[in-house]
Amino acid sequence: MIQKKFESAAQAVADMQDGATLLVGGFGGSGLPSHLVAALVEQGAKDLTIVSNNIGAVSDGVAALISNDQVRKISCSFPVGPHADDLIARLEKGTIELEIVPQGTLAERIRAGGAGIAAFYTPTGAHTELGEGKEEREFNGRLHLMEHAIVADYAFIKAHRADRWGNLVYRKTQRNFNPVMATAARITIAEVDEVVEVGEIDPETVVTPSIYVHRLVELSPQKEGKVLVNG
Amino acid sequence: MIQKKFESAAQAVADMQDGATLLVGGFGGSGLPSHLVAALVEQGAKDLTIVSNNIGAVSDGVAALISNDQVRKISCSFPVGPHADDLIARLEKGTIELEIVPQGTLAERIRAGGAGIAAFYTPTGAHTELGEGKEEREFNGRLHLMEHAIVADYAFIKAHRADRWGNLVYRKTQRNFNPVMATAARITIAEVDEVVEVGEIDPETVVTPSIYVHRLVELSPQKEGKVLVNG
Amino acid sequence: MVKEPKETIGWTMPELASKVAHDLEDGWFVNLGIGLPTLVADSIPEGKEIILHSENGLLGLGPKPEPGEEDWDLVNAGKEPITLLPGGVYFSQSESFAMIRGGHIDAAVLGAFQVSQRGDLASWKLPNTLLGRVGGAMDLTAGAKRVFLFMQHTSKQGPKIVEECTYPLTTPGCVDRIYTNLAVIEVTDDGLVVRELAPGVTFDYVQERTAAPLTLQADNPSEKVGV
Amino acid sequence: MVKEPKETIGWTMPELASKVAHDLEDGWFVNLGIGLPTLVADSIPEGKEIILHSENGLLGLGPKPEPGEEDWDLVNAGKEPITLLPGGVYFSQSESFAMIRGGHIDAAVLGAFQVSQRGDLASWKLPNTLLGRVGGAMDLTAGAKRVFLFMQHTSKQGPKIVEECTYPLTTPGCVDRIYTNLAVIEVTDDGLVVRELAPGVTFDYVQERTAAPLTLQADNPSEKVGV
Repeated sequence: MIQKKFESAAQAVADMQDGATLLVGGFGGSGLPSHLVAALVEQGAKDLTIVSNNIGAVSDGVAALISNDQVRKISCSFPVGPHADDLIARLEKGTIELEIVPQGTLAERIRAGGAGIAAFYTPTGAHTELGEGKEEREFNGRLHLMEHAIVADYAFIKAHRADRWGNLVYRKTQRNFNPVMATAARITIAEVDEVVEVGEIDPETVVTPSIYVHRLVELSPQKEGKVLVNG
Repeated sequence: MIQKKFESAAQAVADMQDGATLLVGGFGGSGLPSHLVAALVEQGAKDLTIVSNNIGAVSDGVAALISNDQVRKISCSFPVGPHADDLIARLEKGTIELEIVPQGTLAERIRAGGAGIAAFYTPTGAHTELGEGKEEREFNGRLHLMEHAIVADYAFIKAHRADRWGNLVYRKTQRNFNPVMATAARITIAEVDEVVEVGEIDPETVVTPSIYVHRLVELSPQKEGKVLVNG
Repeated sequence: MVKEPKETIGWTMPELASKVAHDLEDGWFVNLGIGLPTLVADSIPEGKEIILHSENGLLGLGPKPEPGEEDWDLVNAGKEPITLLPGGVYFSQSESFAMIRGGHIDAAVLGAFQVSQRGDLASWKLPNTLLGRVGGAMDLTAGAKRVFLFMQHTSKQGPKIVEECTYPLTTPGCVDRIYTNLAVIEVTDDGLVVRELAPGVTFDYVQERTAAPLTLQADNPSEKVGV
Repeated sequence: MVKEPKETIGWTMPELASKVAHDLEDGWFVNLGIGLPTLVADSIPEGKEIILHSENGLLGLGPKPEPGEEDWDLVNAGKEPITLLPGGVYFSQSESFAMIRGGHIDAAVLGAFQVSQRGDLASWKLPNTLLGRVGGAMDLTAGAKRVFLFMQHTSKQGPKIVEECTYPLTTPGCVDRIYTNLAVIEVTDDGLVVRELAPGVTFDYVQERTAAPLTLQADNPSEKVGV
C-alpha cells in the first residue's frame, strides 16, 4: 500500500547529503515550505546547490540556509530583499556562487527538467548581460538563447492538501513555483496542511498528480489556530 | 464588456481563409469539436494545414475535411483507423502531405508554440525513421532531436463549460489535446456544452484560462437529451 | 526457425498478464499499451497499488465499466471506455507526455512487431507501408524507466525476437524484459537471457522460435523449469 | 539637461495611472509591474473589463483587500495581498510565463531605470552593483505584445530617457510607449514622438529633461497642448 507520509519534516529530510541539488518553492512567503527549510537548517547538509525564485524576501526561506553556510550555489531571479545581507557578505568573500536567471526562464528550465526536454530556445535575455556566454540562435529573424533543463535531487514544495497517493491541491497563489518544481526532482517532498484518503480530492481539480510526489509531511497550521502571516 | 460567444459554429468559423493552419483537439471522439469541424466542412476553406492526433478514428473528425478535399497537409501521430481510406487515396495521388509525429513530440511542439519556445531538444524519435533529416545533438551522452514549435491561425477545441471570459473546464479525458492546443493559435474557438457567467467556475479548477480562448460556441448536447457516443 | 502453429502452448495471455502484474512493484506508475497489455489491468493482485497511466491524460485507470455504464469522455489510449479509481486524476496530453518523457513512469508494458537481442524495438510501422501508427510508442520507450514487452512469442511471419530489427525502429536499446507465451526473457548486456520458461516449454523449443541466441539464466534450476 | 527639482509638476501619479488605464482596451490582458504601475489597477474605468495578470500565477487581479482581510496565499508579484475578481483564475509560475513568453499578454506596464530613443529598456540592475533584480522583467519585455513604461520623467541622477542606455539592458527595442509625469511619448521608427504634454508643461521643458531628441506629434495642436 502506498504510504508517502513522514512523521515530521526532520524525518523527511534526514537522508539529504552534502552536495545535493535542491529546488525550493514559494514566492516570498506564499507557498514557501518553511518547515522543510527549517528542518534542513537543523539537519545541516552542506555545499547545497539551491534553485529558488527569491532568497531574501523572508527570513525562514532560503536566506536561512545561506546564513547557516549550507549553500555553495544559488540560482534565482530575485536575489534581493530584507534578508539578503548574508548573501551579499558571502558573495564578497567568494564562498557562494550566484546565478541570476530571468523568472520565466527559471520556471521553464525546471519545467524542461521535469518533462525530459534537455534544452530549449527562448528569446528572453537575448542581447543582455544575462545572455552572455550562452549559445545563441536565430529563429524567425529573432535572436534566441539556448537554455538547459534543471533537474534536482530534492524539491521542497508547499501545498494545501494531499491525498495518501500524493495528489496535491494548492490555495490561491500558493501554487507559484511549487507545481513545476514538484516535477523536476528525484525526491519531491511536499509540506501540506492536511493529508486525506484517496478519493477525497475531486480528480478534476488536482494540480500536482501523485506521480510527482514522493514524500508528504502534514503540518496543520490552521488546525493549530495559527494565523499564517508570511509577508 | 467581454463577449466571446458566437451564435453558431458556422459564424465562429466564417472568417477562415484558404491556406490557414488549424489545430483540432480530441483523441478519437473524446473531446473532439465535431460541430466546429462540421461547420468548416460546410464553410469550405481549402488548402488547410491541420494538426490533430487522430484522423481516421471517427467520421466526424478531421477525416471529414480530408474527404472533402480541404486539406493540403496533415500532422498527426496516428493516421489510421476505420475512416482513413480517403487519406490513403489522396496520399497515393499525391494531393495531400502527411507528417507523422510522435504523440508526445506533437503535444510538446504545440506547447512550445503556445509558450513562446522556438524549439527544443527531445530524445524521442532519435535513431528512427521519424528523426531523419532533423538536427541532432547529444546531451548527457544521449542523442536528442531538435523539434520546432507549432503555432496556428486557428484552434478548434472542445470543453465542457466556459464562463463569459472564456475560462474553460473539461470532463474527464475530454481534456487530451484541447488545453495545449488552446494556447497555440491566434484564434482559439471552443465548442462547449454550456457558457456561464464569470464567477460561476471555481477559480482553483479552471484548466484553460480565458487568455487562451477567443471565441465560444455553446452547443448543449445534454440539454437536447442527446446521448453522446462518439466511439 | 519454426513458424508458430495455431495451437495453445505455454501461458495463456491472461496467465501472462498475471505474471507481468506480479512483477510490477507496489506503488509503481505503469503505462499499458493498446491491445494485449491492457489485460494486465485486470490481473493486479489484491492489496498491491499499481497506478496505471493512460497517455491520453489520466492516472489511476480502473476496470472496464459495466455494460451501459460507459462514459465516452472517459476512455483509455485505445479509445475504449474505462473507469477511474479513487485517487485517479485527469490531465492534458502535454502533461501526460511530460510525465512520460521526464522519466516518471516506472514501467511501460507494450506490444511489439520485433525486438532485437540488444533491446531495439520495432512496433509502429510495418515495412513498405504508407502509414505508421506511432502514437505514443516512441515517447514511452524513450522515456519510461523500464520497458516490458507483452506479446506472442512469434507471429505468422515467424520469430519476433531477432538479431537485428528489419522493421522501422521505435527506439533502439529500450527493451528491458520480454514476456511471451513461451518465456520471460531479460535483455542484458550479455544478450537475451531466459529467466523463466512456461509450463511444458523447453529452452530448445523457445530457442527454435527465436532468431537470436538465448541463454538460460545461470541460477535457473534447469531446462525443466516450469515443466 | 536639467535635474528635476523636488516639485509637483505635470501629472500626479494617480492622474498618469488614469491616462494609462484609458489607453488599455476592453478585454485586454495586462501585466502591471511592481511599484508605481500597480496604481493603474485602481484607475480602470467602470464598464471596461481589463484582466490583470500577475506573474506569480493569476489572472483577474482585483483591488487590495480591506485591512484585516488579507490572505497571504493571495498576493501579487510585489508580494502584497490582493484580491481576485470573479472570473479570475490561479495557475503556476511556469504556466504564467508560458502566457508571457507566448505573446498572450496584450500589454505590460512597467517601471524603468533608463529607456533609449530606440526603445531599449534598462530596468533590472544598476551599474556596478553586485545584485540585480531581474524577476520577470526580461520575460515580460520580450514576450508582451506591447510594453508601456510608467515612470517619473527624470530621476535624481537626471534624465531617464536617453540616446543609449548605460545601465545593463533588460530587452533591446521593446518599449512602445512611455508615460511620465510630463508627457506621453511614443517610440517610433523615427525616434521619440511626444503624443501628449501634461498640463502646464511645454515641449521645451520636456526636451530639456530628456537626453534624446524628441519631436512633437504632427497632428498635435501645438506646444500649448494641455496648458
